[in-house]
Amino acid sequence: MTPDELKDAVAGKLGDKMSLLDTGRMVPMFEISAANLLTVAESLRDDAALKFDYFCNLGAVDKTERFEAVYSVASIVHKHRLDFKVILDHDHPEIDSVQEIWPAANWYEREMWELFGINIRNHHNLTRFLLPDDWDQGNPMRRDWDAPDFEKLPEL
Amino acid sequence: MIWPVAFAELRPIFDWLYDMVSSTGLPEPWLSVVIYTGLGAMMFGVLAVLALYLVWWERKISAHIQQRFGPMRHGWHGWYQTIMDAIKLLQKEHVDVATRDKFVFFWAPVMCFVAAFLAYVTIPFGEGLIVADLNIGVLYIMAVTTFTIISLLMAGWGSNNKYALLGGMRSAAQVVSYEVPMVASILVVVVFAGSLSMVDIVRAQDGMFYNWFIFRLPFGPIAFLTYIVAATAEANRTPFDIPEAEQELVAGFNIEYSGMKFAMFFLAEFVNMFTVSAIAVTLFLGGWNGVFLPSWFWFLLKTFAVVLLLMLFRWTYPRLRVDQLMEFAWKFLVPLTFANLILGAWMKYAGWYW
Amino acid sequence: MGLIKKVPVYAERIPGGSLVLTTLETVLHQGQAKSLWYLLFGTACCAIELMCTGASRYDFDRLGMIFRASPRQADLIIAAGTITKKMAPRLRRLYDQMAEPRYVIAMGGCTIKGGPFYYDSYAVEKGIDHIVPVDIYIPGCPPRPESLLEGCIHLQEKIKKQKLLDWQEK
Amino acid sequence: MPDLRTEEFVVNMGPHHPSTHGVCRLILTMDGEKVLKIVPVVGYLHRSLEKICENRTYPQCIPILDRFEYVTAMSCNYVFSLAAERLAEIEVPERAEYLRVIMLELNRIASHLIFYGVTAMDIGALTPFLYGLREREMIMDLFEMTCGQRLTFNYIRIGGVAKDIPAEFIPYCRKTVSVIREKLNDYEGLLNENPIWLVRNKNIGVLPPDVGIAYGVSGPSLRASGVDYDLRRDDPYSIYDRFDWKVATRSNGDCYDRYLVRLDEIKQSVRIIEQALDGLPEGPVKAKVSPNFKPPEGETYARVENSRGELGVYIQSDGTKKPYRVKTRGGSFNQLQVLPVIGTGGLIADLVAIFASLDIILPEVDR
Repeated sequence: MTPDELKDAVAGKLGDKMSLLDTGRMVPMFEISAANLLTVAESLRDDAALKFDYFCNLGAVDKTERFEAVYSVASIVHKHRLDFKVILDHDHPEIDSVQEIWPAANWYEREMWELFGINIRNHHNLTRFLLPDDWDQGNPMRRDWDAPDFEKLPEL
Repeated sequence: MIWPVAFAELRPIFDWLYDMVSSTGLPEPWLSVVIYTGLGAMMFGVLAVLALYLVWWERKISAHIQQRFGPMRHGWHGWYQTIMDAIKLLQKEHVDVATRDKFVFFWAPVMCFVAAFLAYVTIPFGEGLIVADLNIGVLYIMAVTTFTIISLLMAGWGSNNKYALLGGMRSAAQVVSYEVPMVASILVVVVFAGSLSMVDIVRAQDGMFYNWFIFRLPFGPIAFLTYIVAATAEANRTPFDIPEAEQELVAGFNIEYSGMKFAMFFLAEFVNMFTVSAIAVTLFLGGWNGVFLPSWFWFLLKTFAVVLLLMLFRWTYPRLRVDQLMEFAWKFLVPLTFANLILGAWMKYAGWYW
Repeated sequence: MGLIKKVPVYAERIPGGSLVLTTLETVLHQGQAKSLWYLLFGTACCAIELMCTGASRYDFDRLGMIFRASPRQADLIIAAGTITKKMAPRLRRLYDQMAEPRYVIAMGGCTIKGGPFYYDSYAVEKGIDHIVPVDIYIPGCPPRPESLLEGCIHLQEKIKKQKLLDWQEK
Repeated sequence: MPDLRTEEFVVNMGPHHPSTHGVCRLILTMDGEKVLKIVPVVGYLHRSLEKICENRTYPQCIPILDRFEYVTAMSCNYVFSLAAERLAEIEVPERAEYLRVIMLELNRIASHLIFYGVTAMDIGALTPFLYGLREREMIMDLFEMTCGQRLTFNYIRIGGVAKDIPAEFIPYCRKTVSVIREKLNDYEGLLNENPIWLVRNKNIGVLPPDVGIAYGVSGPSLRASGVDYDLRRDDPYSIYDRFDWKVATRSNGDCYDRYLVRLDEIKQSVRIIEQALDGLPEGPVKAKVSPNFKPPEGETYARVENSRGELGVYIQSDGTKKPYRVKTRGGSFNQLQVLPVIGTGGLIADLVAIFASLDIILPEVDR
């Protein structure tokens, strides 16, 4: 499907739960509320016309007043791709785990949990991932994170 | 003094040694002790240097197979490279792991080293160049080379390391399995030669090359090949080097050994390789038999040819998995060698051979 | 540490011992220098260059250097690649597991001072010289195989100049 | 012996182990030789590339991302440039596109040659390692004469490539490609029909296509399972549609097929490079991009087909000269996730073979 067709198809099927952002892109980007994530993800994967069975990427962004979790999923059969983001509260970030739907998301979520401090509900294995076992300096990917031996590149 | 040793070509040297020692007026039993110690030391020296040069040779051969040069900087084509290795290993610290089994850990390399050298008592290096021509020579060799397994198992157990333990277990399983086809393929030769003595076996192959057992036995090439395969496994070399499989077990049974202890394992491996090649030459390739040149030269020439074959194996083949290794031994080699043995024995009985 | 520590103690006592010591010193250190077996230790990009140096065109074996997978049998760690804070204790442990005499080459910018990851990184150890004592530094990101070979030759020269008595102080 | 009481034991494979290709640590629960449970522990090479990129300008990010996947650093250069170009909508000159394709494919061959050597070494054959790296040196020569580096190139920049190729590049490149094509026969002769290689690789570590897709396995490892999915064709970027080549697939999904797919890919890459060399146009190699490159506000996820699968970069821009967020995604990240699924139940030697055949390198996992 071309991006425009895909936009229409997704909006037609899940228009009440997803809202389209940023129209000028090659790949459509939608926004989902955290409550709807699981149902939307399930229908994205299972719908025969969409069939987003392949999980590409999940990354969190710290926007200082909120968190964004950006998912990229693709379809092997239909060869199209879709991005969607979930907006999270900055004080108590919490999101559902999609690893039941896309097992590949497992480690991406662990990474998000560790580096951003976003709590993942119903995740099987939230343990230390990338950081040293005795790490006690918080979530380093947050924008306001700082540590004594952390040196920023001086501005030229 | 009675010489149970057949010296032909080295007789003058031993006579000179005997005269020198006896001129000190040493009483008889001590005289023998001194002489035999000297003999042993000589043997040991020759074999140690031989093993060092086999290491060097292997490094050069592997390098040339891989389009490199190998050791180049230390002497002509790095000829004293392995001697430098030996000097270095001699001065390395000996790390004693705190959790080791002290006795077993200490004695394993010693035992491995000694077992590797024991076999040389009955290997005929040339016409009359044999330390002791035992009438059960083949049996003796089979018996003492098996000591190596115990030492590897000891090393694996004593190190108290899981990789080492796995390596030791693997080597025990492997060597025990391959002992069977190895003996079965040797027995064909024994049946035809009618003797267990190494010298008698060589004598039975006197004359031109078509008298060698590899050509004279009804299924000589098969016996030879199965022996070589089993011998490669006995010497723990690729494709059967699973006890020290670098990519799986890091260094296998010798993972915790450093310095001279490691050097003992290392040298023993190469001495073992030379042993199995020497046995192959003695049993199948006519031993010292050859024309024009001295007998020891022929023996060494043939042995190095077999060693070269083993080295080529190592640098071309991947490694087998442990269960495939066992399957190969028990499901293929054992039936084959036993069929060969039975056929051979029957043919000998019926007289269908030349 | 076996032979190398005991020899000077006994040799100095006998008359003419220092003469013997000088000869021994030469022989022992030549042996060490000419057979540096390196530990197969690579973490990041430099490990690929380390592999290339071991391969046909550059050929570590010319210098008598072969790799050993077990730290007990190695003389030299070539710390090839970034050492992170999670990896640093492991590097120290490997160093402790090695038998003396042992040497360390810091290969590449990351092991010298953090390299491109010095600024803004929360996970990279800024230089390995406060984890293990380093003998030779080879700059570059990653260093070319030639410079690694050059570094190894320098290390050999350094080893040859050592004195046996130096070992006593350690 | 059913009533023989045995005990499981735990083996720590790594972080320093010859066959974990870097610093992966696998905690294995084993019953004798059999692997009952695999728990990968990663992060020993976590260098916080993403954090560093947040404090660099766009052109400064490229050398940092070189270190993200150093075996095919060209792809890393390329995917970041691609994302930035999509954000700022920059047209890349024709000659630059051709040069990019040549470099990407050369780097793919170099990476697969490393795979060939390292896999063979993990199975126990030491010689193919040297053969693979020997031909790779020729590719390294080519890279050296274009950008002066052997491993971390910083060659593909936003808007084109850093500079034009020297005059001797094209003849040497043609020679390299023909040598590789010729030597591939040697490689195949050495291993493809080798009985030990076959028993060690055939039907080992079978990855069913649905499991592969579910775990996000991509690239040659997925194509070996029969999934015909190649981003060069299916999520088109650059000018791959102008060349005559086909996607290499196999059907069994075992270690042997993963090995064969990569050898096939080398052949396809050789074809692409030859066609690109023939069609190389004249002209500028870089679009006008200011050193203070500032893309408009927005975000994009770009992905390319790397030698290890999907290599992706997500950039969020806030309109300044520094990216607000860079998230990288490497193929090995997912392939290491699937290792416990397909590696459990085999022997430890199989695990080594599977690990090697998935072609995992750790910087992609840890970043």
